[in-house]
Amino acid sequence: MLLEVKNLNAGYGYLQILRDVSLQIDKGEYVGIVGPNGAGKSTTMKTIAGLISPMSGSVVFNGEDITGLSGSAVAKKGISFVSEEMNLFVNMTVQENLYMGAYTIKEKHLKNERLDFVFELFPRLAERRKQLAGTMSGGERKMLAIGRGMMSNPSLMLVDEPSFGLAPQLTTSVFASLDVLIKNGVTILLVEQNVTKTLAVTGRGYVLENGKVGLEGNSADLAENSYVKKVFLGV
Amino acid sequence: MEPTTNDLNMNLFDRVLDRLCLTPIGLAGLILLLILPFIPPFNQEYMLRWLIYCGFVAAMSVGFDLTAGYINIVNFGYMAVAGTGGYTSALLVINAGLSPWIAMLAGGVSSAILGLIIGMISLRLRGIFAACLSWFFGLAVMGLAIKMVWLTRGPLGLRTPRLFETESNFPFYFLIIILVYLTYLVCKWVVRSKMGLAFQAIAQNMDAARTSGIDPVFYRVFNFTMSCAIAGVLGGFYAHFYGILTPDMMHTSKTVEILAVAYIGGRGSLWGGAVVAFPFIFLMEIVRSTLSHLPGLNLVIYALVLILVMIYYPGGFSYFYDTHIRQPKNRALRYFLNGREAKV
Amino acid sequence: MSKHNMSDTLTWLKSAPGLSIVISVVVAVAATIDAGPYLMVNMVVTGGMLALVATGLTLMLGVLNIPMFAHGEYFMIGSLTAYYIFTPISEFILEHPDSWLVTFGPFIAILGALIGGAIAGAISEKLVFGPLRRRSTDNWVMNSFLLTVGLSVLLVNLHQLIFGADFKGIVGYWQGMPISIAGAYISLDRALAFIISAVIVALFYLFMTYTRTGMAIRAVSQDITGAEIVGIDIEKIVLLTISLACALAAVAGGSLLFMYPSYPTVGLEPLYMAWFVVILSGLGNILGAVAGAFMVALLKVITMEYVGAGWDFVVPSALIMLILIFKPSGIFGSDVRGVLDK
Amino acid sequence: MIVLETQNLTKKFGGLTAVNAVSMTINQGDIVGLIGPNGAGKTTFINAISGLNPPTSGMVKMFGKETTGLTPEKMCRLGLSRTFQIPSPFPKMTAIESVMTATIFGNPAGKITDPVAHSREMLEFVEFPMKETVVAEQLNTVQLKRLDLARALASNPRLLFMDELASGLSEGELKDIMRIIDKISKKGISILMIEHIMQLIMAVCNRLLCIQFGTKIAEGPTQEVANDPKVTKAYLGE
Amino acid sequence: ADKVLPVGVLGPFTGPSAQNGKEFQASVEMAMEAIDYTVGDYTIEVVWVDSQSDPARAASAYAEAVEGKGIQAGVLNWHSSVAVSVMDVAAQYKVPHMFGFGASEVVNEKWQADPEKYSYWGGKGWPVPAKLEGNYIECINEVIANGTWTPKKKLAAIYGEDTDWGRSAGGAYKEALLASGWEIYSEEYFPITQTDFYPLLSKFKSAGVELLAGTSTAAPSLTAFVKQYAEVGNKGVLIASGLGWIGDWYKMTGPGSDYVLDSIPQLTTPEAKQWAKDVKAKYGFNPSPSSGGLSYDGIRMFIKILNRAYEVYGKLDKETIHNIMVDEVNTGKLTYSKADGAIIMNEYKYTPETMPDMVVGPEAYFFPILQYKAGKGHIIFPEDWKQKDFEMK
Ligand SMILES: Nc1ncnc2c1ncn2[C@@H]1O[C@H](COP(=O)(O)OP(=O)(O)OP(=O)(O)O)[C@@H](O)[C@H]1O
Ligand SMILES: Nc1ncnc2c1ncn2[C@@H]1O[C@H](COP(=O)(O)OP(=O)(O)OP(=O)(O)O)[C@@H](O)[C@H]1O
Ligand SMILES: CC(C)C[C@H](N)C(=O)O
Ligand SMILES: [Mg+2]
Ligand SMILES: [Mg+2]
Repeated sequence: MLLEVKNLNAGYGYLQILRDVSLQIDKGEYVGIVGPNGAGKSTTMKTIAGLISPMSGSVVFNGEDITGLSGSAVAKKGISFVSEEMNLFVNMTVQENLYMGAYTIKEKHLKNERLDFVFELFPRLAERRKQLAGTMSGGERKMLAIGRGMMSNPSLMLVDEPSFGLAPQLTTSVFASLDVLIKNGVTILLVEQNVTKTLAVTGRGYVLENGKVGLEGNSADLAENSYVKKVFLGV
Repeated sequence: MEPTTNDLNMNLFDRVLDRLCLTPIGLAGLILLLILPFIPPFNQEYMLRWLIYCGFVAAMSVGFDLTAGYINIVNFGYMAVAGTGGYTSALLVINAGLSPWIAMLAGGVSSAILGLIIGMISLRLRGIFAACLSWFFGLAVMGLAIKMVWLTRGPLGLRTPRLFETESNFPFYFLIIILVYLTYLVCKWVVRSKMGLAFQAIAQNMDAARTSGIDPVFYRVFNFTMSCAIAGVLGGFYAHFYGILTPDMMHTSKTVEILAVAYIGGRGSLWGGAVVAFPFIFLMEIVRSTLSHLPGLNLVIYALVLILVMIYYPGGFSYFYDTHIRQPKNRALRYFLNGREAKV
Repeated sequence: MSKHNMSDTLTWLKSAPGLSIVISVVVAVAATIDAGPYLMVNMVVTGGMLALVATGLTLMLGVLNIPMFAHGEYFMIGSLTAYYIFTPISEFILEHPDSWLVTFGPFIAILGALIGGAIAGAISEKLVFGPLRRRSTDNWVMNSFLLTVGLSVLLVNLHQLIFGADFKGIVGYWQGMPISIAGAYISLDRALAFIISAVIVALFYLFMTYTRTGMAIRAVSQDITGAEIVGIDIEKIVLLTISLACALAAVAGGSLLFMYPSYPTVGLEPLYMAWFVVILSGLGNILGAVAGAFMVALLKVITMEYVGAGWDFVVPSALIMLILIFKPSGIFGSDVRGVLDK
Repeated sequence: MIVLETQNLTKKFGGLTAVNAVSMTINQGDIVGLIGPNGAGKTTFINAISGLNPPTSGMVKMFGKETTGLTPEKMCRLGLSRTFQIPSPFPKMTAIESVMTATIFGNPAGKITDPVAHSREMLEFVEFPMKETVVAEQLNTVQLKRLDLARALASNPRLLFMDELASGLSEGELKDIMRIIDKISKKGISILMIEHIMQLIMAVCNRLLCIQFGTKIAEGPTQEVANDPKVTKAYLGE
Repeated sequence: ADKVLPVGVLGPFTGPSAQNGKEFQASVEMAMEAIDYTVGDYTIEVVWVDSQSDPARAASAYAEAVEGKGIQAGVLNWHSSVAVSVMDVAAQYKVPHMFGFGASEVVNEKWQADPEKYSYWGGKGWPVPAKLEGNYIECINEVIANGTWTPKKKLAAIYGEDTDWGRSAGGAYKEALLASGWEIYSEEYFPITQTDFYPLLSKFKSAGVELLAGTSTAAPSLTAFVKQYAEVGNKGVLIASGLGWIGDWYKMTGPGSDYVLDSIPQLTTPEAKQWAKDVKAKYGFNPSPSSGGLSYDGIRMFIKILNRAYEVYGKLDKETIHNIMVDEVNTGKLTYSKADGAIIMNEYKYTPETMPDMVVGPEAYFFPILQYKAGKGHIIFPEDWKQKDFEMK
């Protein structure tokens, strides 16, 4: 098992959001989390990524307990997080942002390899490599954030709402690039509002509601689940 | 914007208090301040002198908070602005024979003009940039006061006639207490009105404020002008109380003193700084005067308090009061602390 | 190709940085011709020193969003350290005029100032900034600003309490005849102070631009969460940054001890000047800060020459305000809105 | 009646032409969808009209009057409101206070007698899911967008710009937003909306404007534009 | 002795002139220890009033000392600007104050405008600059006349701290210079804390200024000025009035002070030399005759006044002390001289004609002109006291 989250409780200050959330992800899996707004999907990801320290529970990655480690320590273990807010370095160029994504990689040539890989995935970024990230459009930034997340050659990628604000064409290409990553052996945990889409691309899924895991199972099964259909698809 | 209480079933006392922006405890505090100079040991002249300085800082911190707490710009040249008011007032009395009372108001006008200018030129600047601009402005004004020796006598010091022809500090004390309260009242009225809402809106999000129809130019400039006018009048008081002005009064370190009190008192409350100034500055004066062989010790303590407050309680005293003291169970006590509460 | 370059140069010339640099150079040259080469020398030397203090300030402001009001106090710490290191050295030199310390003693003192500043910075981070950062949720810029105000008052008065209020100065670092450049005399102390500052600023620039750690510092300055996500150890970078910034100020204080004796408020003037520079040149740009430092130095020198002694606050600050009205983000400031806008 | 008209509106950032000579019109009652790839210049286009980032050249005419380069606050009082792509709240204000700013300052003086009631009405109108006393900084993105919308409506606009209001909504929530847009339109407010969710666009817009690299590539009735091969190629993908 | 007499000692204990404050403090402590802090059956309580070199702060601190500590009399003071403001406070509270060093005309004019009111501001410890500062120019003129120095052109400049003292001394130089045919290039007054003079000095140099005359009471400022004067390669004559006002100036100027002119009284008597040794032993610095020395004489003269008041009235308070000041000191009846143990001047004596100044002259109160070399001063003027001839660089 690559990632095992057990009975995670977390929140902001005194405000508890997650209640006993447990997840398991195997190596190479493509797992999705769906749920209504405010369910705690992003909070789950932030906790795994070490940006929030949990109140209780544990996160085990590659057999190693990483509960409560700082964000940078988690990143060094090989987890990369593409946040909803993107958190780009606005006064650095596209290329510098990408290089920073490979901060944990020390060898120059490996960095450049990753850079080429990302530029191949997102030619738009290659075109704009000298532009400051802060002057890019919302969608361009999203691409950059994903690209930066790929730079460290992570074994697990946490991707929060990649299609948020993306044009349909780009949405398609972002999902396609995630597919490429899966094929390259990367494990992905995906959070996405678009339930149909998520359940269509992922292999397994969790439904999160009010900070609790409601349902879990094969994505295909979930898509057929009447509760899911009723609540999320409005059918 | 605070809900204005037009509650008709309030009794007359509560209504008057509400108009005067006071709570029963506030009124009690004000009365305490007014009888303080008759209670030993505070009836001694030198203690009164300290208390007057406390009052000056209190009033200044209220005016300062109008800008810092409401439009989120630290006017780092605030004492320079006050100094301009003081010099204007002093020079008018000395050279034009004006009565100090009228001159004080003229000082307010001159500072208001300065505020207008600072407000205008800092318009496009935000946050720390605007603070720096007002700071540089203050430095420049101080520099002028230093160099225009023919007018201000520069560092040589300008003697100014005192407001009351007496050695006693009593009348000055009552005057400054009145000024503290008036400053508070006027500022409170303004922030209670719809202007207060506009101030907060432009402070928190300029773009959203503008697209909601708020003209930032007007409100920012108005705020600056008003807060500076207050400083000007108070500067006049300063000049005609101490009887001497040097550009040193305009120094940044003096602004720092005001700013520290305003922040320890609690930003955006108006009353916090005024309340904190009295005990705090007073204690500092005691330390300074009793431990005079350790010059600077009072400032060390002062700085430590500021640092600790900023780290552990950045909301300052007013935040502490609002969260921990304001809402006791006992109803009488609650009334005492809050006055008649508006039904929301 | 060359035509392209031409038009690029033209746009640059018309931009704020181009315009102000060109004007500054022209003014400097004209004034030098008018008054004499000493004016240029004074400008260059003052500018070099200012650059040192100002880059430290930009670093604090740009990376950590701390509008450092206590920066002058690290200058003071530097000069104090240098004073206490150099005084015994100079006494030793008096007795042993042939010792190697004659040449290297001053460097030891200045190095001591650098280390002293770095340590003081690290201590401040551990005792003051760190706790604030861990507790503060919002309003960081203003709160940290006030914190540094408190820190400044604290350090000034601690100096006064512990070391007294008198001026602790030295005769000079290096003995020997002043160097003459085109009839303008410049003492060894001043020349070396300039060289030291130039070398340090250059090293610092290279560090920030090309090293991994330097890049990490810049990344932290722009998005802390983002930096954490990519694996940068924030605590380490912050500690490093504060130490660096303070060390820069302190080394300036140390190398200028011959001119600014150490006393409690010696840091005020460098602080003002450094803020002039930072605001004038805009944030987060080391080269900009360096250029700005020379501009402010020019303003100061010109004021002294043509207006008179004691005006060197009024005229430069008035001019800087004027420039700010037209270019609110500073001459070299980037148009991207940073955290400071909030 | 023509509510808004732009002629050759252009906005440059240094060397980059983000909006290139776009001319378009919005008629009374229209719900116009503004679509285009990421970075096409959509946000820049509405910023240029609403005054946040004045245009480099070209002309804007609103309700028959030329309004090129007017400040956002003037535009607001003339009847133009907008929401932001990246939610832009007053972080320390409560929901009701945020809406009251626009109620009080966005309307020509004296029109609204009871600002509190009006603001409350606006929050209800957009089906704001939280208590009115919640402080804005505690809201999530989607809730903030609702609040933003309530604020935009509070100044009683005649024309409303919405920048990616529906991003991040689940299919179920899209239904709510469609209903709200419908209600807005029924109030007689003309709408220009930037959106990437085609499902929504197709359902509510009667006209579409598509731009790419800052240049208009299509304008017209929804179906027509959506089927335009240029648009398909540039935006929708196969 | 159970009666207590609080006495205020006004001085710049912190701020740019803190070194002088230190010297004051040492003098007062030594003089007081010598009498065991007693006069008659009174214990003297010393109240330090810190002027911080700022008139406004000084006035405030003084008023507070009167109101809070109840000081009955005050003594000493360093700056003219401070004197101008504290005079009013003393008059307001009717507290007699003696021996302030605030020297300039502004003080005298103010005093003379209302001698009644300002009778509380007793005899000054330093005469107006015109009475002594003119000596420099007289000395220079002699030097030029006898051919030791031939300036290329008679171009002079004046500098000084921006205080009443600096300006008033500047005025004295100007008058004397113009009177002897010099042309004045410019007058520059700078803040008391300034220590960077390179631009200013370079400007003087390039203008070809031959004689630079000025003063500052702040040691850091003046020592920096002197040092930098040499560094930028000025070749003319520098008058740095006040360089020697702290004993340890050479530690801060080094050889830069060679050939500089200053006017400082000398420690000639054995008592004086002993005193200097004692200070060094006890406080660790070399006192300056003009600062520590004069203040030592000042406080001792003040003690003499207290004793006299006690003798006459049997009681010490502000009135009795004031009475003695007016009746005996200001009239020249009570003086303080070498016979009483004065270490610096021959005699401190006030007369109604000279008030608030003392009698000035070689037999009473006088400063010779010195030229420094290698950290030592040698009297070059007046003729009778001369130790060495003026030397050109
Ligand atoms: N910094 C914060 N402080 C306090 N509460 C927060 C904070 N961030 C989020 N919340 C609250 O936590 C809850 C869960 O938020 P979270 O962002 O995890 O939801 P989500 O499932 O990702 O929703 P969305 O689909 O809107 O992204 C929400 O109610 C939100 O209001
Ligand atoms: N201030 C600026 N400086 C420089 N370039 C800018 C600036 N603002 C926007 N741009 C550029 O202008 C182009 C248009 O940006 P805009 O934000 O209008 O795109 P958009 O159509 O709204 O895209 P999205 O759908 O991704 O939000 C982009 O390439 C962007 O990088
Ligand atoms: C030489 C001095 C002690 C004179 C005194 N400082 C003054 O201001 O007048
Ligand atoms: Mg989320
Ligand atoms: Mg956009």
